[in-house]
Amino acid sequence: MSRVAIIKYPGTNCEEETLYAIRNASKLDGRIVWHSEFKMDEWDAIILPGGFSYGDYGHAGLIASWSKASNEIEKAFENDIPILGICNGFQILTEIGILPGNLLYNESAKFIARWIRVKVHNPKGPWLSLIEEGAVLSMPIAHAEGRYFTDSPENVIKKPWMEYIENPNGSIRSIAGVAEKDGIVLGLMPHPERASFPWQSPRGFEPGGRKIFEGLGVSLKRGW
Amino acid sequence: MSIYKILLIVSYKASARDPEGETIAHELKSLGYKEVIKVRVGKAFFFDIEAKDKEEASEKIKKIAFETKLHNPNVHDIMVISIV
Amino acid sequence: MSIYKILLIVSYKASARDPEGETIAHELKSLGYKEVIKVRVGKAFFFDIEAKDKEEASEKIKKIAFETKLHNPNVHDIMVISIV
Amino acid sequence: MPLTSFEIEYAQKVLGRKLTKEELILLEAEWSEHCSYKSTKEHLKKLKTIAPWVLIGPGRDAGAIKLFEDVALVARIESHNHPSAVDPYNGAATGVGGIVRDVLSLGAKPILLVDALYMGSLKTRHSQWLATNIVKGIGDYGNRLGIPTATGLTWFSKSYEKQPLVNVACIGLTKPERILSGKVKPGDPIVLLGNTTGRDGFLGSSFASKPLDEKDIAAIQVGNPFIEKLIIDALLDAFDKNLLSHVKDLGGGGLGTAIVETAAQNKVGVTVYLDKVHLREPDLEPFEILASESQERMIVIPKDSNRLNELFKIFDKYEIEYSIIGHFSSEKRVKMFFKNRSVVDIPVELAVSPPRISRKVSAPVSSFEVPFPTDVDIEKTLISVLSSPRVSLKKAVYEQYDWGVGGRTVLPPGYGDSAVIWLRDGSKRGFAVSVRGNPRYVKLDPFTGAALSLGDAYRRVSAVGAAPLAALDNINSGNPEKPNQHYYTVKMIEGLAYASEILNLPIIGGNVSLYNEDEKGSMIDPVTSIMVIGKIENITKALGVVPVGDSPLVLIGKTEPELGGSEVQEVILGDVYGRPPVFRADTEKKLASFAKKVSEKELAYAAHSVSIGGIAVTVSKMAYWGNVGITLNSLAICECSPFEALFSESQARILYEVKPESLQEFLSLAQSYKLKASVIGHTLRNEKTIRVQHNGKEVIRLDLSKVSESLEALEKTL
Ligand SMILES: Nc1ncnc2c1ncn2[C@@H]1O[C@H](COP(=O)(O)OP(=O)(O)O)[C@@H](O)[C@H]1O
Ligand SMILES: [Mg+2]
Repeated sequence: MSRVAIIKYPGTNCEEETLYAIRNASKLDGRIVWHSEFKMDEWDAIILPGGFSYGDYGHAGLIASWSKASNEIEKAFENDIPILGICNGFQILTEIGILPGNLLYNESAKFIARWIRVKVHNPKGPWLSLIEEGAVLSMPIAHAEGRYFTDSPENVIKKPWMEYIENPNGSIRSIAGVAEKDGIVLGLMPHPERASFPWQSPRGFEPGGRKIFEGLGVSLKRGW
Repeated sequence: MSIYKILLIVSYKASARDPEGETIAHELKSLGYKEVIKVRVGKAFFFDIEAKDKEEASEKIKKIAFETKLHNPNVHDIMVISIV
Repeated sequence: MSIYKILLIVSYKASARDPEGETIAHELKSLGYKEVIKVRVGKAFFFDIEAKDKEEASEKIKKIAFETKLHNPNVHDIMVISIV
Repeated sequence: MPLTSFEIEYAQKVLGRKLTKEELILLEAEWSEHCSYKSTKEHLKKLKTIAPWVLIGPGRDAGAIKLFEDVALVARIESHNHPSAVDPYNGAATGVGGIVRDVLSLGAKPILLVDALYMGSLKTRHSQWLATNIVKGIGDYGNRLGIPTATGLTWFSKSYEKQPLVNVACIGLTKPERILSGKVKPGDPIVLLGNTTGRDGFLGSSFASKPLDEKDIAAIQVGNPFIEKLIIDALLDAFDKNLLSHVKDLGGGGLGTAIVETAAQNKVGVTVYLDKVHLREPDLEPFEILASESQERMIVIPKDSNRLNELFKIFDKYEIEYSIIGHFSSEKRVKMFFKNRSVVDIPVELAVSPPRISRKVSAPVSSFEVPFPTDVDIEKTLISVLSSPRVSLKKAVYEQYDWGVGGRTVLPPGYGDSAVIWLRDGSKRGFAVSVRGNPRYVKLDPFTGAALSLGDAYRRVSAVGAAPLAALDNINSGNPEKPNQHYYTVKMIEGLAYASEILNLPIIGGNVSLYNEDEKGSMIDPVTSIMVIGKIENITKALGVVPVGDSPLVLIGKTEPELGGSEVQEVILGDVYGRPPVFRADTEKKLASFAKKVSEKELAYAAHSVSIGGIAVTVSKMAYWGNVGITLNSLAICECSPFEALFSESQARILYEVKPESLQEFLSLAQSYKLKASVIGHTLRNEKTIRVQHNGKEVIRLDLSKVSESLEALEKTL
């Protein structure tokens, strides 16, 4: 069975529910791997989960990006291994530099946790393989540093990306998620692992993250 | 070698905007502090660092900040001040 | 009246801990930056403020910071620097 | 608070010699109100604490119940009132840190945080500053730990302008057989784990036991959630490997208290070498080491000293500091050494037995009725009530909390009367939690006020479909040395004892915070926060507050014109008078069983317990969340004036949006429980207004947009 690594840094806190979604929604084998022990060639896909790492001291994702796991993640990137960065994982991927742009303090300068909706554009790659162009997914966000910024948003939106229906944090072009390598690498601020089972979403929202995990499961078996 | 105190300040570039600074400026004005024209916020790092002299200390901090991405030139401005 | 640039830095008193600074210092050292002895972190506010002169500008900032509780005197030290 | 001369003399007489400085400090912490409960112990005995499903009642660092055959739920509540007044950000944050460590100390994995906040009017800079920083402090700390804060209570009142009340609770899970025994035996080594010990937070506990003095800044502690998270992860690894027999938080009183309490509970002695403690400042004096309240520290006692290396390997992986600082002994004395010098040598028994004191109580003159002005405009009143910060949605608070981390949250804040939490263990099982407190009811009648809060939380847990199993209480009140203040403490405890007995709800833990006075020595409004926990077999059937529309609204329970202590009274008159609503235990009990059946049989779309602001607020919030219109018939609520019908705070009521096709079944179910059920109106999908009829006359017609705007008013001030 394909194996998915979920990388844990000191202070990481969304690894368990992510593992639960990998096992029960993707139906894949997954493991939580301590950052300093992570070797890319043992895995078929890699997830950098959400939460915080190193308390997000300095700024979110900064200290985690100093880990030697970053070298392995860069190698995985070169080798076209699917990588998903959720929230803090997205922040770390931008700090490492394999996803473009940066995640700055929310416009409100406060942490925001709420259910939101995103629209998916140009879906491609293993993570978005089951999602149609223009599909709207609901998921919760929970972040203080989620305001996406880049000098050239026009480059981001040529590729697979996600757009907030209602911009919660001041992100440029309402960008909620970005991708590289035709969607093999995806980073997003909303939390799909908290929206993978029907009872995780209150009335008015659907578990919009499930398709991302199911997509990975299908893709790793059949290709994408 | 002795120990120098260097202050590094990291703030957002104008293109990235500084909503928190804008909010504070706005609030201060509405509280009646009309003399406040503008506010920008940033993060301050006070370093105690070993170096030959003040200049080397500052250079070292700039180098560390750049290499470790304590600031990201795409979005951050920095300021380095040597303190006595 | 002209406009002065004043930098206000709010950080924990020396007697208090600074988890953020301690963590950054520790991680920088394990990255190999042995010359880093200590890091303390604070929040920086750059003000553009109208005043008669530099001294008045600094005084005004201290007053505003105190009155609007930009810092908590029970736990924070402040530093006011006039910038050119 | 320094020991009284009577207490010092008592100790010296027992010892037959003068106390050393270190002994004095140790006793000062141990005998403080915070650690010894000397003013309340005799009263707390009255609480019901036993039930077949209670695994651990009050006494240890946390309580525990058997939630399911294979699941133990561990819980604890605590206040951080005094620190939060001086440093709201860190005071609140370190409150979270402490409560999480308490839950760890039973060997459980912390998975939920709950907070009850009583803060100022938000009309002064100071109260805004306190509120903003308290909320940020809780958020920043809890969010970094990855423990969701998924329900809470937020109250605002002038009384808390300078002295807020910050109560935080934590819930954890483990297996019943994995709960740490807490047993230690002579020879067991004591390992101190976590942060270095420093001068920060010196004697915070005795600081919490006296009236607030802003100059007491030695007690300022900056929380470090990152270290705490590492401690959590490391201890969970150690629990998995079965390496530990006892773990204890270093809370109030620091190292000295934690060690003495462990020794006392196990009836053993203890020897500690204070110079072995890993320090922040090398020049700390022994008395400072033993009483420092530096945060994020715990003592851990290995189950098997031959496996210490395994334990230390875990701590090394997470880069957490530790030191072996001593051991337990068979001679029942507390002995402490510093650089080979004996600094403490007293019987364990003495350390935990302050001389008995007896506090007096005296009842205040009871409050009189003040009639409402008769010319109030009911629609304007509704808007004022909806705009009251106490009634608001509280998004400004809970959206700063990561209520969803863990992926277990089924009903997030706002969406249900309680947080509903899924075990995420392959089953659909879960539990519900609600916390309540009402300073207004307590002010008018502390006995009933405390009972009503228990009833309120019990009902909210039932409304989502859970079976209430246990409660925890946090008493916040005044100076026990002043009889007219101590009266409230004693009466609240008695009210709780009564209500917990009659609702058959064991109290498995609690906390008492006294000396909540303002600068002038007047008591701030006392209150008891109550957290109730219930179990749910199938979380997919949990009932939230969000209606679907085009369905009947059925009110269960009886509405009487009870306006004493109500929200509308405070909004109109600026204060409260008269008597609080009656505590209707019998109806509450029937209602709880009924509510569980309704959710099991899936007869309703939504349920919302009626609480402050009455039916008016209940329907407005339902309309808001469902984005539906609502029509109400006032006389169906109660044969009284529309004002009373809408704003009465009669207890033991739940408003349901019933599935139209299930209405008959729903009504007969209510009848079988002998509960009053009234169809009071309808939800409307296509009409976005709230309309109220009285005797064929429309007394309220309010646009949903106006309702939303009023309910969201807090968002702009906080
Ligand atoms: N301090 C807090 N922390 C977390 N959640 C809170 C807090 N205060 C209020 N809430 C949540 O906000 C919602 C509204 O609170 P409240 O007005 O007390 O209840 P309701 O509207 O259900 O009668 C509830 O879901 C409650 O749990
Ligand atoms: Mg504690």
